[in-house]
This record gives sequence, structure tokens and C-alpha cells, in this order.
Amino acid sequence: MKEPSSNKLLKLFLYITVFAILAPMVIITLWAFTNQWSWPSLLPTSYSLRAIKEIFAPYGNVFPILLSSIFLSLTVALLSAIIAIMAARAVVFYDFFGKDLIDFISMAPNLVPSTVFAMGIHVAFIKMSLANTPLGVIIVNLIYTLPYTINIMKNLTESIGKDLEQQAYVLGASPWKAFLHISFPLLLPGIIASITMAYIISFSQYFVTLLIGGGKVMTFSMIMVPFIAKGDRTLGSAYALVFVLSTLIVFGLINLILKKFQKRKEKYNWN
Amino acid sequence: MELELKNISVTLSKKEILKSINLRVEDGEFISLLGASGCGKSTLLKTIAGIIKQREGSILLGGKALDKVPPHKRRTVIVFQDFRLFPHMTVAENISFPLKMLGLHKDKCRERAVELLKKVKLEGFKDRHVDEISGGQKQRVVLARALAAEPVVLLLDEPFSSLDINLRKDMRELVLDLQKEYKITTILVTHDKEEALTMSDRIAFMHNGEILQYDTPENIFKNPVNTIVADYFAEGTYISGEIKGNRFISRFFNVDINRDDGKYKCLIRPSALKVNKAEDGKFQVVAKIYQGDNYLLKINKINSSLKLESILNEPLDIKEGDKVSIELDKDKLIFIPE
Amino acid sequence: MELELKNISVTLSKKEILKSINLRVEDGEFISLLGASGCGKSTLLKTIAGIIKQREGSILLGGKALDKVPPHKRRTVIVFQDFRLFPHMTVAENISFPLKMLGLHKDKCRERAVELLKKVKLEGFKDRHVDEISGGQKQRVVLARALAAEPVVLLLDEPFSSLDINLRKDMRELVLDLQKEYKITTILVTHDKEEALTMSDRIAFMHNGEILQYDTPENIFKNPVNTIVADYFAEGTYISGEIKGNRFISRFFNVDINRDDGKYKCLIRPSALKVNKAEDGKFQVVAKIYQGDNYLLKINKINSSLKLESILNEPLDIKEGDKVSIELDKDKLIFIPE
Amino acid sequence: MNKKTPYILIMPIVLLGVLFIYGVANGIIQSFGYIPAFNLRDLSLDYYIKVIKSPTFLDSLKVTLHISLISSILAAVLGTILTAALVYTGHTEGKIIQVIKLAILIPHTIVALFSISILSQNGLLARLLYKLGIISTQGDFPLLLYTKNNIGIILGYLWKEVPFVAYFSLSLMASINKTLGEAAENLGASRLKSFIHITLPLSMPAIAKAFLIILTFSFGAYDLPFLLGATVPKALPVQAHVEYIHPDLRHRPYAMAMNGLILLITWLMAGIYYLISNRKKLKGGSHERA
Amino acid sequence: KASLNDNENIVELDPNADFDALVEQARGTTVTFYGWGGDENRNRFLNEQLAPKLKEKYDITLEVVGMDIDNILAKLAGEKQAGLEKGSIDMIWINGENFYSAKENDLLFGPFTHKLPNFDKYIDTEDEEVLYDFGFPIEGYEAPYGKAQLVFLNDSAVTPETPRNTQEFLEFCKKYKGKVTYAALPDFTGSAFVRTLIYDIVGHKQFLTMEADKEVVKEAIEPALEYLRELNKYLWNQGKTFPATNGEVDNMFQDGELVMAMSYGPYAAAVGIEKGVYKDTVRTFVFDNGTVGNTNYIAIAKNSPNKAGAMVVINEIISAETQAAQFEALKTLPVVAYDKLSDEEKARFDKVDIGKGVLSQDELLSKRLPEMPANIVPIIEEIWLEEVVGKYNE
Ligand SMILES: Nc1ncnc2c1ncn2[C@@H]1O[C@H](COP(=O)(O)OP(=O)(O)OP(=O)(O)O)[C@@H](O)[C@H]1O
Ligand SMILES: Nc1ncnc2c1ncn2[C@@H]1O[C@H](COP(=O)(O)OP(=O)(O)OP(=O)(O)O)[C@@H](O)[C@H]1O
Ligand SMILES: [Mg+2]
Ligand SMILES: [Mg+2]
Repeated sequence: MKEPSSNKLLKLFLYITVFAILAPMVIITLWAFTNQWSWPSLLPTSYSLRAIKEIFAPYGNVFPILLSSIFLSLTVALLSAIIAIMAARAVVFYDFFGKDLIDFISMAPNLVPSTVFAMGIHVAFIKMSLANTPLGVIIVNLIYTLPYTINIMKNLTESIGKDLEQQAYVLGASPWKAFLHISFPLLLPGIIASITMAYIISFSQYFVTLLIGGGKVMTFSMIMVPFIAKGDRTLGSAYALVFVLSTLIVFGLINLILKKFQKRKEKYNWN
Repeated sequence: MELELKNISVTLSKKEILKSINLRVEDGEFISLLGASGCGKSTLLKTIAGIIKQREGSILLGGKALDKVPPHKRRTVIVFQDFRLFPHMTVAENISFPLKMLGLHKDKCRERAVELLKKVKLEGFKDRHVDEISGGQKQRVVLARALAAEPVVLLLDEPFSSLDINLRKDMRELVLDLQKEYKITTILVTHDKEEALTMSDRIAFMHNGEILQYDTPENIFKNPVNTIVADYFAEGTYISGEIKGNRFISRFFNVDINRDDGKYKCLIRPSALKVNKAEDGKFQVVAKIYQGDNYLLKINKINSSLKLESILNEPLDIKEGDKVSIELDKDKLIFIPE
Repeated sequence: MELELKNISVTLSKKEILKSINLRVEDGEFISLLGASGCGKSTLLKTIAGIIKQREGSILLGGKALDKVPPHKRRTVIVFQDFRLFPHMTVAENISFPLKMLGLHKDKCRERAVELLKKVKLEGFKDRHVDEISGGQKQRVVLARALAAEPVVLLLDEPFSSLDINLRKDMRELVLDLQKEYKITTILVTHDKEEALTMSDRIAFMHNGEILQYDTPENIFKNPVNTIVADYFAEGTYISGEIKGNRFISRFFNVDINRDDGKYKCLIRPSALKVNKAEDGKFQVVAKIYQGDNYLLKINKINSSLKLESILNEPLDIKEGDKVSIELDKDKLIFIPE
Repeated sequence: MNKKTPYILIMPIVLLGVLFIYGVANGIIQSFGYIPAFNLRDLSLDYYIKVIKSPTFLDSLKVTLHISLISSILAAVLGTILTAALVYTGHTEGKIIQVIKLAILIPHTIVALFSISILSQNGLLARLLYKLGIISTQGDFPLLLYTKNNIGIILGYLWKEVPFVAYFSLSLMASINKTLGEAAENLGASRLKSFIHITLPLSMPAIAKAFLIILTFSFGAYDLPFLLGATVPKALPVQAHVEYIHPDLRHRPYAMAMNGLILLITWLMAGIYYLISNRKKLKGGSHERA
Repeated sequence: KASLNDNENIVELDPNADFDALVEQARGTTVTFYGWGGDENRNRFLNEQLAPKLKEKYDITLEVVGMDIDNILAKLAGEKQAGLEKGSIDMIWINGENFYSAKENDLLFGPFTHKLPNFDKYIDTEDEEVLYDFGFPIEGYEAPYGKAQLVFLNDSAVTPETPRNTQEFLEFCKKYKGKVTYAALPDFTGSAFVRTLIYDIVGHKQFLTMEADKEVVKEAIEPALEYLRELNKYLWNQGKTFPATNGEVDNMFQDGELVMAMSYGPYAAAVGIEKGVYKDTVRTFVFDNGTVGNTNYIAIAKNSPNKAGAMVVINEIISAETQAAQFEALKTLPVVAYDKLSDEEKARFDKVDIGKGVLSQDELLSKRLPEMPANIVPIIEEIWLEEVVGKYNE
């Protein structure tokens, strides 16, 4: 069969996009090992392992911080997914006072400059003894991830509907068991998507984490950003590379673990 | 156990869907719920199962009020029309689900699931995934799953409507057998009058959130309380007339009938009409439609607006255009008071 | 225009769904496609419409190959079972959509949409939103929309399965009227044998991606090529035997029949059986099931495993347990070569 | 079921919401000059007035709108095309989606790094053109960074936001196309027309939501405009950031007033979005669930 | 990790205690040191040399936290607003305008330097830069940490000439048209560069007593503004825009897009050559009239939970030993007075190989101009944005 020409154009567009996304990745990989890359050379003019040595230097605690940072973001992602599941259920299945407000609140963090929120919440958190604690950081990160996770979970909850759970009720399952055995497995693809998105948002969060964590709660972004801001391309790229690779590994693991739960590929399509 | 609905009213999104429904189903009885789309059949089942809360009235099961019992403790199991199999479980897991909810041990669950699968003639399908089986097989799994929940009342919501005719027939028999075997009080919602007529002990006919008639199949077919009910079971031609002194008198024919005096409509269904070829007949066949087992004849009275239909069982050589005479089967005429 | 499928094979996700299908539909002919769920009916329609590409074979419309024509230029319009009305448009806009695609002027579109709405008896519904109308109304809008596309071939995919019986009847007549009026070559997919038998000029029976039989309704009902086809139209009891010298000989009965010699199965459908009350009858009624217009009798031969079914039209006073004699209607017996 | 259930379900989000609102209120109050730590205790609108009256404010606003509108509109358009490309070529899952997620994952600061190494007059693009003999010096390469046309910033945003829009609206468009898009083609609409008349309008809720998210984000973010923007006029968030890092702490209310203005404008945008989407809902029933 | 509310880490300071008592008090505690984290060499020095030494000598754990000064101040301000008496920050790396503002707003602890034995022992207490930070009296609220000075870098293989004053610099820019620029103000380095130009054109003395008023300042620097506008024509992108950070200027220099870079680290050339990012031919130069230099300091937060520990650490930092080690590792100019050193200590400083392409400490110090009062700096930055960027003389 002949392919329609529109298909060819779309394919071309797709390949250009993929190239446009991947090319910079190659460039930062190169930069992580570059010393000098002077005009007009298309490849680095001299290489070095400076950045790698720096990152692996024991004093910097890069890897402990990376690990604790991953752990923190995973916690945020998990909580965010859970809260989103709950809120989505409420909004999709129930009529209650202030329903529209919830919808709006879940969008609001996108609509407020982070400085305003960070400065305000900082004082509040100090009073509540939440500043400089992992819990405080988790809470502010949560707030920033929820708009994304709620959106994802709302759509999926809507598309799965309540039918199967009702079926479970009449078969003798209590509401909690019905959720656990029926809706939860079906929501898994959305949960993976939520966790992915929330993890991304939380892991790359800088300013708010910095202010609330106050340097007591260190995240990877906090060691990476100064180098990037300073313009040290070699070190900045190396950190960025670690950032990307660690995230990909984490995603791989999340998928692996959840796929085990989720014995089969679901009908409901979410990535 | 016997089920009794007393004055059940249901309001959804401020619309009154069920209006003061009263219904009593005896222990082990099989009744059908019939009525046009949107009349409230599914709502009624869901209300019985506790998925929808009634605004007024009360549901009694074995004499005890169900109103404060949450859905999962009622043992009123619905089989929904759209299967609602759990897509992430195998056939056996689906069937085991209610057993697991009953707190049975895993081995017990498996044992019982296998037993039920045998009942619905799906022995080999234990580990199939639910989207790897056919519609009819799905239907049987759903039924097995419902039975696994050990229902006291079984609520079937159009369970066969998506099956083809033969499968439907098998399934009907299976349901009846199992229902008899376990003596489960059963309510079947259906669009299919034949299904209702053949399967049920009694039929409740619903219309606009009310029950218009609740009677045995023969009675509801033969003595519909109004034209809505009558039309639902078989359309035909209405002829207005009057009964006076045990005789029905109309423009077209008169007939003796044992009924109170008053204005009546007589419904002539195709099956009440016998057609004979007759050169001098006052009727003419305008269409002969093949229906498999038999033919449907459309007949007009010559020089009149009267249109009748009849069923031709024998392959008599009546053709379109033929002139015919007709004969009415008095016992199959239906009289509805106006 | 006449439609011809030549050796169509379709493979989806590496599974062979359609296996070398050959089918010829004459200009203006109405055929039905029957077969169990999952046999490939929808796939065949989609292949004709070009939504699915065949792996092999060729589709000819009016003698010209369609294979390189993109879907939107084929004029082979499907009415999907799930309506697929465009939810962001009104009824009139939905109907106008194909007209707009044909490049008609706005006013013209509106005019034609109104005309079509009238055809499907929905005059007042022009500006309704599509989720504000009932199922039957939706069905009619879909039909009007399909007609607006000026189909050369109309493909109906179980268009009535979600309607209740009365609405279904109306819709069938509407479709037939319009089909006749516009002389559109039409393929109807259905699960409902009655629908297929009453509506179509010819019926194609599909099974597992193949067409087993393609014949007129009477022929396919009376001379099914094998038991699969036979069972689909009405089940009954099979009796194995042999035809030798124009006589069918079996354990239970012998009968004269004009057929080639060989081993045959004789299918006795309920309608082929007449029952008479007889004290000395060799058969016994084990069940009498009310079916509205008639009763279904289940009959066992005494001291034998033979089980038969019959239809009782007259309200003869035969009861469960009665002994009866039976009579076979030779013309209604069906012989299938083994 | 239970009347209490929804309230239990929304408890965490309400708690977080209250915290959030409290934080925002606490921050906003600083913009009215209330920072007791610096002995600023008088509530007034002076800071807002001064910010609005400052000669650079209008220019900054223009730049910010320019960047955020152009990048968001382009991202929405290109993102929609990308979604369509994914849907129509059957790549709704698999490797390509992973690549697209990669772009969402990269923080903006790193995107700035890319932009500089590719788009600057000294960057790889310029070098490539030089090698190809199209330009002879770095100066011949058009200035894309640190300049008033803001092309570098817009490209940077596009790099992240086009994939975001696609990821966000993919599942909706895929499901619409499978049923209604197919139906439209069958009714005589060419692929393009079926896309324009059916698939696109019905995918709009997701696309619009994604658009709102990136619009408000790019309106309020300072990373890219700070690192890649022109010296003057500065984007509003950059201006706010500069005020924020102003060594005189008593200057803080200016920063907060600017942020307050940013907040005001983003809420205005969101308000318009909700107005439009609600009006459509009233007019056209439940579009969201096709 | 220590958290804010770990009680054992909170150490009350007895105002009358002598230093030995402080040392005793500080034993076993943790001291947090907040400062800019973008210099890997400094991070390494603090973590690998200073921290182990403190541990060994005083059993003090040093926690280095990388954070920009504006965020540090935001954090302190928040803590103050919330009335938090035991904060999270002990020591702060600070100077100039930020010190001025922090002290004004009562965020700093002090005076404390008089309690440090090494302050008297090694620091020239009469030095301008020990008494004043950007013209603002220090009054014992911060101790010197390191000295910085603005220097210029060029690649002698590309541009053999090195301008010695603003006039030559203009010629230089004309010659290498479009290949010179500086970071947009308020970038720290860009701002210092502009001040250096201003000093060269209108002198630096007048600013010490100048009223912090925009009109006054503007009038005083008018000739310099004219010069800057003239300069624009020959700068990169005709001075219409400037790179946002000095890091970017440096990158452009590394790639050969610019022929000149600048740094507030006087030994930047040596560090860069050692790293390999600069060619070996890169050289440092300054104007004959000098370039601005400043000292950076360490202060203690007013709500520091461990002031004793902080003072012990600062005392250690201003020791000859640490300063020498820092000089070796980071090539920052030491803050100790050479005169006050023992011969042994002097020898250690003398021995330090300052690396390639740099100017000697003596030469730098001889061409060092004092910073302007802190409150004038933002005014100049404001004026620059309004009067210089993208503007040309008629
Ligand atoms: N949640 C609801 N809110 C408002 N009206 C509802 C709701 N659910 C159902 N209805 C309305 O209640 C009426 C009865 O619905 P129900 O589903 O019980 O009909 P039904 O008899 O089962 O019809 P069908 O044969 O089509 O399944 C319908 O008119 C329907 O539109
Ligand atoms: N995309 C696909 N990939 C693989 N198999 C498919 C695909 N689509 C359909 N099938 C399979 O092809 C077979 C035929 O499907 P089709 O939808 O044509 O059946 P049908 O005859 O229309 O059935 P029904 O009566 O249930 O609608 C089924 O077994 C189905 O599982
Ligand atoms: Mg229903
Ligand atoms: Mg189908």
C-alpha cells in the first residue's frame, strides 16, 4: 500500500523533533568531557576528565546527596500521586460543596510566582518548625507537583468510571477493598505517569527547595545550579548528565517495579 | 428470600426517576422487569442493590429492612449488561473475587471457582484473560461470578442483549437451571418480550418510573391493562367499539365476549388472524415477508383504510396481490377498556 | 454500483482476520452479513471503507479498483454501531458535515440537512445538541448523516442492536425505504437472524474470517451448507442417516427426498414438528413453555435419548407429562451432507 | 455513597491548599510594604504605583508578553502537530515517547546551556554555517541570544514546551482520532479536514489546558530570560529577580510588588481561560469527555 | 545530618567568656558556613583541608552550604520575621552592599572580631579594608576572609597589546571591534569593571563622601558615562546588549568569541590554565591607575545557634596557616598582614607558586583601588541601565 504524503510529512516532523531533542543531549555529553572547544571547531578541541573527577570527589558528597535527593523526590512523587488519586475521585465521583474550588486550587500553584509563595511560606514554615526539615521540603514540592498529577488522575479516573467498582460492591467488596482490588490496578498506568511527572517537577525544583530546605536539606539541583549559573559548561554539563541519567534509571526502576504489580498491559492508555 | 419494595421513590439530579414503586417478589421467584428505554429499570435494580439510595420508601428482604445495610453486605448481586469483568484479572480470578471478599481461603476459592466454571461449561478457561474470550463466554463468566457471591437476590440487567440468538437461548436455560437449583429470588431486566414471557413467573411492566402492570406472562399478554402494555408485547390493529350485553360491536365486526359493558378497543394481533385464499375475499395481500419459520402477511381491506397483519405458518401459496378472506380467533382477541 | 471483493485477506497485529473473502453485491442490492461475534464482520466493512488495508486481494466498485483510493474518496459510508456522532456539533451540523466535505455551499448544506431530517422524522431537532437526544433519535441522525455523504455503498454495522424492539422495527423500515428510494448498495452487519432474514436480498454467513454461505434468505434458512450455518438460524435436533436412492434412512424415521446419495444429517427444527395428543403416543411432553404467541414444547421419546422441540400454535390442551404422537413436515426438514 | 467520603478524599489537598494560600497571602502582603523584620510596617500601594510608573515597566511587560505569548502559541501549535504526528504515525507509545519525556525532564537552566552552545554566534550552528562557507565570521551569524528579538529564549522554551504539550494531550487525541476521526474520514473528510473539523476541536480542552500551563509558566519564570535575555528591557520576572537580589533588603517590597503584578496578570489569563472554557461548556455540553 | 532543632548543637554564648572558654564550648559542635557554592576549588579546600583540620584541632564539624547571598539574606530575614532565635546559619561569606544591608537590618551578630586572638595577631587592624567594607564601617561585625581584585585577561597570542588605561582600552576595543564586552550590571564583575572605568576617568576619592543621591552621582560620573557610550560602538553587539553574567563573558573568551575577559579573582588566569580551559598564552593585566579590589569577609548570623563555634572557626581561618594554605590552593590574596608574620610563615607565603600568566601580589596590591560606598553602587548600576546600554553619544 502506498503511504499518503501527509504521513510522510508527519513522520519527517517526528524525526526532526526527535533529533532536536536528542542533539542537545549529545552536546552536553560532549561538553562534560571538554576542556576547550574553540571557534570554529565542530568537535571539542581538547578533552578532560576534570568534571568527572570533581563529581566523584568524596568531599562533595555528590552521590549521597543524589541518593537522598532521589529518595526525597520519590517520596514527593508517591505522595503526590496518592493525593491526586484521592482528589480526582472526589471531583469525578462526588458532588460536594466547593467542588469547583478544588479544581481551581489544583491549578493555582502554576499561577503564582514562586518567589511570592516561597517567601510567604518560608516564614510560616519557620513558625511551624517545618523550615529546614525534609518534611517542609516535601510539602512545598508537593504543592508544585499537584497540578500535574491531579490533571492526569482526573482524566483517567473519569475514563475508568465507577462501573467496575459498583460491580465489586454488589459482589460483596467493601468500598476500600473495591478500590484496592479493582480501581487501583486500573489506575496504575496513570499512577506511573503521575509519579514520573511529579518526580520531574520535584527533582528539578530549585528555588523553593533551597529556601525551605535552607541548605539543611540538600538536593542535587542545589549543587548543580551554581555551576550552571556560573557558566562552567564542563562541570554544568557533567552535573546535567548525572541528573538526566539518574532520572532515567529511576524511571526504569519505577516502571520495572510497577509492571510487576500490573501483571498485564492495561487497556487504558497512559504512558 | 422474599423481596418487598414499599413505596420506593428515587430522585437523581433533581429528576424523579422512580415514583412510589411497590413490588413483592416471593422467595425463589423469577420475575422480569419490562419497559421502554429510560423508564427506570436499571435504576430500580441499583436501588435494590443499594448503589442508589431511595429518597423515600423501604426495601425489605426476608422481612428485614435493607435500608441501612451498605451495598456490599446486601447479597443483592447485579449482573450488569456490559459485563463489567475486571480487565486485569483472569477468568478464575474474576470468579474468585467475591469469594475472596467473603473471606474464603485461597485454595477454597480456587476449588469453588473451578466448580462454578464447570456449571457454566467453561472448564478449560480458568487461566484465560478476560479479553481473550468471546462474548458468550464472558456472559457465562459474569454469571458464574455473580453466583460465587452467593446472592440472596439476583438482579440481571439486560444480561443477554448483546448475545446472538443462539447463545442467548443457551444462556437463558443456564440461568433458569441455576436459579432453580439454588432457589435464588431473581429479577431480570430485559427489552425482549419473548425472553420475559418464556422465562418468568411474573412480569412487571414499567413505564415512566411507575409499574403499570404486574402479572403472570399469560395474563399480561392476554389482558394488558392499557395500550402501552399491549403494544409492547405485540403490535396489531386496534378497532374501537363497545361492549353491550356481552357482545362487542364495531364498524367491522361483532363478537360475543364476557366483559362488562363499556367502550373498548379490540386489538387484533397477527396471530389472531387466519387467512384463506378466496377469489371473492374482501381483503387483499399487499406484502408477504419472509421471516424464517413463517411469513408475515400485510393485508388491506379492499376499499377501506383497515390494515391488518397475519402470520402464515403453512407454505400456502398465497402471493402478494391475492384476494383473501379472513377469520378471527376469538380467544386471541384482546379487549382494552378505554 | 455493484461492489466486488476479490480474494480479500486482512492481517491485524499479525493475526489473520479475513481469509480470502470473495463477495459480489449487485447495484442497489441489500445484503446482510451474519456470523458470531469476532468472526470479522466489522473488519470486512472497515476494509471495504478503506479504514483497514487489505494485505491481499482487491475491491472493485462499479468495476473499478478502489485499492488506491483513500477512504474519504470512496463513498463507502459506514454507520458505526456506537454512533460516533460529533459531540461538538448540533444535529444539523453533524448531518451537514459530509455535505461540507463535498464542498457544498452553506445554505445548500442547511437545506439538505433539513430535508434529510425530515426523511428520518426528526424535523424539530435541527439545533439540538447531540447529547440531548435519545438513543433512537441518535440512530436516526447517524443514518441521516451517512445518507448526506451520498454513499455509493452503505455499510451498516449492527445499527439497531442497542434499540428496543419497537424502535428497531421502525428503524428497519426506515432504512429499507431509504435504501430503496436511493438505490444504495447496502451491507448490513447484524447478530439478529430475524433482521437478516426479513430485510435482505441475500445473506452472507461468516465464520472465522471466511464466508461459509452466500445465498437468499430462504435458501440459507432451508439449505444451510453445514451445521454451523444451520444452527445459527434455528437450533433443532440432528439425526444422522443416509440417503440412498432418494430415500433418507435413519434410526428413527425414513422419508423420501430428492437428493444425491450419501451420508446426511437431518435437522428437525421445532417448526417442522407437529404434535398430536395420543394416549398411545411414543413421545412425552416434558416441558411446555409460554412464548406469547405460542408455546414451545419439549418432547422426549419414551425409552430413548431422542429429544425434540415443537411449536404449539393452537391452544390445544396439551400439558406437561402428556403422551403425544408426532408428525414431521417433510418440506421443513433440512438435510446437511456430512 | 457516604456524604463524608468526598470531604475525606479532599482533605489532603485542602490542607495543602490552605498552606499554599497562606503562603501566598504572606508573600503578597510584603508587596504592600509589610516586612516587620526590616521595620517596614506600613501597608501601602506605593510600591505598586512606583513599579507601574517606572519607565521600564511597560517595556518589561511587553517583553514578557512577547516571549510568553509567542513561545506558548508556537509551542501549542507545534505541540499539536507533534501530537498529531505521534497519533497518525502510530507512535502513541514506545521509544519516541521516552525521548519526548526526556525533554520535559531537563531543567530550564540546562536548556539555557544548550541554547548558548548551539545558538550563540559562537555556537555549533554558527560553526556549521562557517564550515559550509555560508558565513565568514561569527558576526555574520544572526544574533539570537541576549537580544531584543528574544529568539533564543523562545527557542529554549519551545524545546521544552512542544514535547510537554504533546505529552499532555496525546492520550485524548489518540482516543478521539481512533473513533471520531475514522468516522469523519469515512464520511468523506480528507485526513487534514477530519483533523481540523473533528479531532482538533475535540482535543482542544487538553491543548488549551497545556497552553494555559505553559503560558503562565513562561510569564512568571526568570531562568531563561535572565540567562539568555537582552540587557534592557528585561522581562518582568527578571526585573523582579533583580529587585529581589538587590542588596538593600528594604528594597524587597518592590520585588514583591512586581511579583504581585505578575500574579495578577497570570490570574487574569487563567480567568480568561476559565471564562472561555466554561462558556463553551454551557454552549456545547460536555466536550471534555468525547 | 544535624537539624535545626538538635538541642545538643545549640550553644549559648557567654559574652564574657575568653577565647579558651569559647574553644571549650565549641568542642563537639557543628558550625554551618553559608556561601556561594559555584567554585569547586573553594568547596574542595573547605571540605578537604579546613574541615578535617577543625575536626582534629577543635572537634568542630564544619558544614559548608552553597547558597547565593541573596537567598542567605532572604533566609535570615524570614527567620527574623518569624522571630526565630536559634536560626540555621552560623557563618556567612559576605561583603559590600550585602553586609551593609544585613547589618542595617540587624541580621548580624557582633562585634566579635576583637575576641579572636588571630585577629590581633595577623590582621592589620588599621587597614582601610579591615575598617571599612565598601566604605561602610565594619565595627567588628565581620572578619576578613580573602582579598579579591579585578583583573583583565587576554590571550597574548591573539592580542599582544594590553591597554594600560581607559584611553588605550578604547583604542583596543576599536582595533578588536565587536570582540570585547563585559557582563551586564548588576553582575558583580561587570559592575566592578564599570567602577574601575569610572575611577580611571573621574577619580575615586570623591565617592567616599558622596551623597547617595542619583542626581549627584550621575553628575559626578557624566564624563565616564560619555566614555561608556562611546565605547558601546566598538563592543560586542555594539553594546546594545551585554551577556548576563561574567561566566558567559568568560565562556565567550574561552571560545575565542571575545579577545578579553575579566575576573574578580586575581589569579584566574593561573587557575584557568591549570584547569585547561585557558590557553597557556593567556595573561593577566590591570590599568596603570589600578583596578578596584575588595576584601570579602565572614560574618556571624545574629540568630546563629553556635556563635562560639563560628568564632573559633573564623579565628582559625584568619590564621597564617590557613591563609597560606588557601593561598596555595585557591590563589586568593591572603588577608594577613605580611609584616605581622613570623619568618617561617613569610617563607611559606613566599614559596607559593602563583602559577602562569598572573601578576605578582605586590604589583596587584600596588594597583588596588578601594571600593565605593555600598549605597552608591546600586545607583550606578541603575544609571548604567538607563544611560549606557544601547545608547550612543550624539
Ligand atoms: N445520574 C442520573 N441523573 C439524572 N438522571 C438519570 C441518572 N441516571 C439515570 N437517569 C435517568 O433516569 C431514567 C431512568 O434510567 P435507567 O437507566 O434506570 O433506565 P432503564 O430503564 O434502565 O433504560 P434502558 O433500558 O435504556 O437501560 C433515564 O431517563 C435516565 O436519563
Ligand atoms: N487491531 C486488531 N488487532 C488484532 N486483532 C484484531 C484487531 N481488531 C480486531 N481484531 C480481532 O479480529 C477479529 C474480528 O474482529 P471484528 O471486529 O471484525 O469482529 P466482528 O465480527 O465485528 O465481531 P462483533 O460481532 O463482536 O462486532 C476479532 O477476533 C478481534 O479480536
Ligand atoms: Mg438500563
Ligand atoms: Mg463488529
